[in-house]
Amino acid sequence: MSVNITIFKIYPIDQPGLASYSTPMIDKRVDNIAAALGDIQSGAVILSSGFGDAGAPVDLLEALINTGAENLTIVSNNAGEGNYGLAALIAAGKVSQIICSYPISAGSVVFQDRYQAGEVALEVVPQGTLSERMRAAGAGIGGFFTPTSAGTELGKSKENREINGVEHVLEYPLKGDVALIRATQADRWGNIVYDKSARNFGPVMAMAATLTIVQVDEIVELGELDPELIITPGIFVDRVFVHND
Amino acid sequence: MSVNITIFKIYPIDQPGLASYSTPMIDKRVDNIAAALGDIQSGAVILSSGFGDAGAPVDLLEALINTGAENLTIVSNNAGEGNYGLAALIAAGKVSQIICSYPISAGSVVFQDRYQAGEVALEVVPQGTLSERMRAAGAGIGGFFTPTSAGTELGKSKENREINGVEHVLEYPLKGDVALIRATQADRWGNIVYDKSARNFGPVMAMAATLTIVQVDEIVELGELDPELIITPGIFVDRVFVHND
Amino acid sequence: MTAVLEKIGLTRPQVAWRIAQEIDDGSYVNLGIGSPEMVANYVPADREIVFHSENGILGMGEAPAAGQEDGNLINAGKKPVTLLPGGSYFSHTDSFVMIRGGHIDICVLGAYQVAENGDLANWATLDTSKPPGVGGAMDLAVGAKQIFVMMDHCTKTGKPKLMQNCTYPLTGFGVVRTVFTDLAVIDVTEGGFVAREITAGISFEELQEKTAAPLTLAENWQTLTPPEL
Amino acid sequence: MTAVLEKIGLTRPQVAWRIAQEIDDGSYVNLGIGSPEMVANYVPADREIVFHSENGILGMGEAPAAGQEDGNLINAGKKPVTLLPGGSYFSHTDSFVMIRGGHIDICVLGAYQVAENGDLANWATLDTSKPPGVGGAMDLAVGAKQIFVMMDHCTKTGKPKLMQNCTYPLTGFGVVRTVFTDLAVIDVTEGGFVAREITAGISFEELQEKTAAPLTLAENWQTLTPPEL
Repeated sequence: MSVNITIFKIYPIDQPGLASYSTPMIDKRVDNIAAALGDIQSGAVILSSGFGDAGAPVDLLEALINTGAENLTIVSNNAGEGNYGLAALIAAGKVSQIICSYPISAGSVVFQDRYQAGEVALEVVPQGTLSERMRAAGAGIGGFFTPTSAGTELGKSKENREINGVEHVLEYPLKGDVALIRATQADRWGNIVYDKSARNFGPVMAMAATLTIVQVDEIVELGELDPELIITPGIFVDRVFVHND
Repeated sequence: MSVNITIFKIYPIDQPGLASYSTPMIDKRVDNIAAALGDIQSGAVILSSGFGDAGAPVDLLEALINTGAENLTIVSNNAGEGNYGLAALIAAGKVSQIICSYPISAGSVVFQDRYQAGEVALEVVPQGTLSERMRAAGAGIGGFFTPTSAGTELGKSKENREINGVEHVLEYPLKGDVALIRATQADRWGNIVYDKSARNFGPVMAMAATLTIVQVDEIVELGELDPELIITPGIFVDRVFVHND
Repeated sequence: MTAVLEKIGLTRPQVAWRIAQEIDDGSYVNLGIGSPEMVANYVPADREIVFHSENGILGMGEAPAAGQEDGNLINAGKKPVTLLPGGSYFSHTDSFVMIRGGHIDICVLGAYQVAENGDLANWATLDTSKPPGVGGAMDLAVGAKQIFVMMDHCTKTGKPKLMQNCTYPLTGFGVVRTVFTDLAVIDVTEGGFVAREITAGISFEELQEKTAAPLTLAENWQTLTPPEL
Repeated sequence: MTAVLEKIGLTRPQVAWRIAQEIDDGSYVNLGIGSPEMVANYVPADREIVFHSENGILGMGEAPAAGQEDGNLINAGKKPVTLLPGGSYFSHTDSFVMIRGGHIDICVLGAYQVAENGDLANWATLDTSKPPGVGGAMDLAVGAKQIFVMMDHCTKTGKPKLMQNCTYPLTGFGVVRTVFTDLAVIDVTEGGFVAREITAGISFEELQEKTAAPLTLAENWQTLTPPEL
């Protein structure tokens, strides 16, 4: 009976203890690459979109060179070509490990040199398993059984199980600290639209990373993107910015 | 040296032993519901799209009543409402089991009566697990671990495993013999476009069934559907037909 | 002395209002079927909250005007809704990727019972005469970053719903963060239930009597006094 | 007597032509990087074949005219392509749902070796000086309904590539259905390799000499005689 119950007042909605007002209305646009990449830490696992050059975040990868982040693990389908994008980041000595399906494209000379010099470690993952492991990370799946690689060199260190007479291996989620993605259009909510086969790894990497950063050609007004055609809803995206090549 | 190697001739491309010509050019259009449903067998597992009425293949389900197929297992989010669609199929005594997440919507009276009479068996599956199990069937995943239902009544008969300190259950694929889907547009290749939240279970059911049948409002010419907006590519679809309510 | 007054406690809209104040600007929020849907009506005008509907909508808006209903645009409760600019549609599977993958900031659910360790019971009673139905409750319970429960403090027959241990089948283990009832705002902490706000007209002792687990009163507790709704 | 003639055997385009004749109308087909890509050039005009590209295309068309290349529209070999009417784009993940989920009717792959039980070795040699790379080979090997192999009958140094057991690391077990070489069309059966067609100018015995596992000649075998290509 000693409890004071005489405080009668209408709460102002910004009273301490209620929701804070430090966050602005939803606006995921950032001005430039430096603002987009500024807080990426050394040792980060970075999911890098693209299949060959289509959808590859070339500018973002090159800008990473100057951020101070080192000892990076890159998850990507390929290991870079020529001396731009991922190859430039590797050449700058910022990459200590690559997780990919196919690092031996013609032109992946920078990676192959560093690999043979023992400077960059490599984990080769079957291409569908690479995608599916990232989806598992994004979808809250703790692990999944797939027949891909069962019984092969790539499956030999994995847990095996026969299901309906078929040998499977158990694969675990592959989560990123950061996803770097190249797309076509965005809005301030972070909704993303891709172009043709450049879509490839963008959607799955966006959902599999803690921090998702998307470079687009154009940012449009909220409501301009067709809601049926938004491939990556803004819930998976943290930062968008415009940078044309 | 005895082998006759003197037969020199150019193969006509329709020679026996080469590809047969019985199949027409790709044309998945069928004329009517009877042609679409004619070969569904008794005992079939039928994936039925829709969340509530949105996307529910009401006409297909009702047409099933007259096909002779009985003892059906229906996989659907709900168990039918009123006395139309799935409820009508249940009322006609064609359904022996329902696998769903939520059979107790207001209006699911037909199902509830048959359930309590012991005429229809019920497997309740958490909604996300329902979707994910069908995706596993469509994606060639042998099984997956999810924390959903771990430790609960619905998880108690399942294999358990702790992964990263979180209890998971092992879920297996849920494959359909047939998927019955309601959508908006199709073309002769079986490409499918949906409308708003009626998309729901259509895409996953299309990929998880051996035979996928889609009822649409309209069939358009090949090339008219925006290739960025085709949600279910024709590879997952066997038959399309137009039937407006 | 417990003077039982009429109309002590908040109306459902008032509880919904209170929950809405607790949701940060920019949050992705899933509202359970039924009373939690009311929360969307009370979002402060200067916040942008993105509502997720498990059937495949992000950026769900309010109910359409009469005559503007679209049967293909409904919420998880199967009621007609609208889509805000910036909203999007996706498959049911992708919708549950959002839920199960930890992308939803807050989920507001109803409950039969909540235990002092955060256990949630909201999918089945002990009545086996009706078929069970779980919907998305177990997915939301383990997947959403924060679970808010919106419920009456007691059952219609006056029995407590905040428990030491749930007696109904569980939906999730240790998942509830805060319970918003008609009488109080109660946080689930490592030390059990902590009353952070109590409605006018009821004492802490009276609140404890209606709660089947020990309650702690927060040091900086407040009286819960929403606008008339 | 083995009279070694010049130009015995098919050209690569001729092998591609032969494979194209084997693909039923309406099939969904994935073509491996390299020589298998040529198969698309020889589809008979009265068949509709839907080509799948693992990076996220269904209904892939031929190479664009010079100057019409689009860097966002490339095939798995990273070469510019076009999209046919009825074609569609999708994510890489969905593309591998098609592959791993058993939705691709035929996949045509190159190979280092094929064993008489259908084992496939096409992703790694025994040379460890270069990094390994698997791409989508293991997914295709287990996922496609039928695996066709397109390869030279022997290595450049004349060593057999059709084996009793593969000596190179395996991609998949018992998955190859038919091998199309410059010398023959050979089915993998429960009884081992069966030569169904043999190119002009080479005897069955000569073919057997170039094959490191027992060959059976099909009862209704034919001479493999493609058009000039």
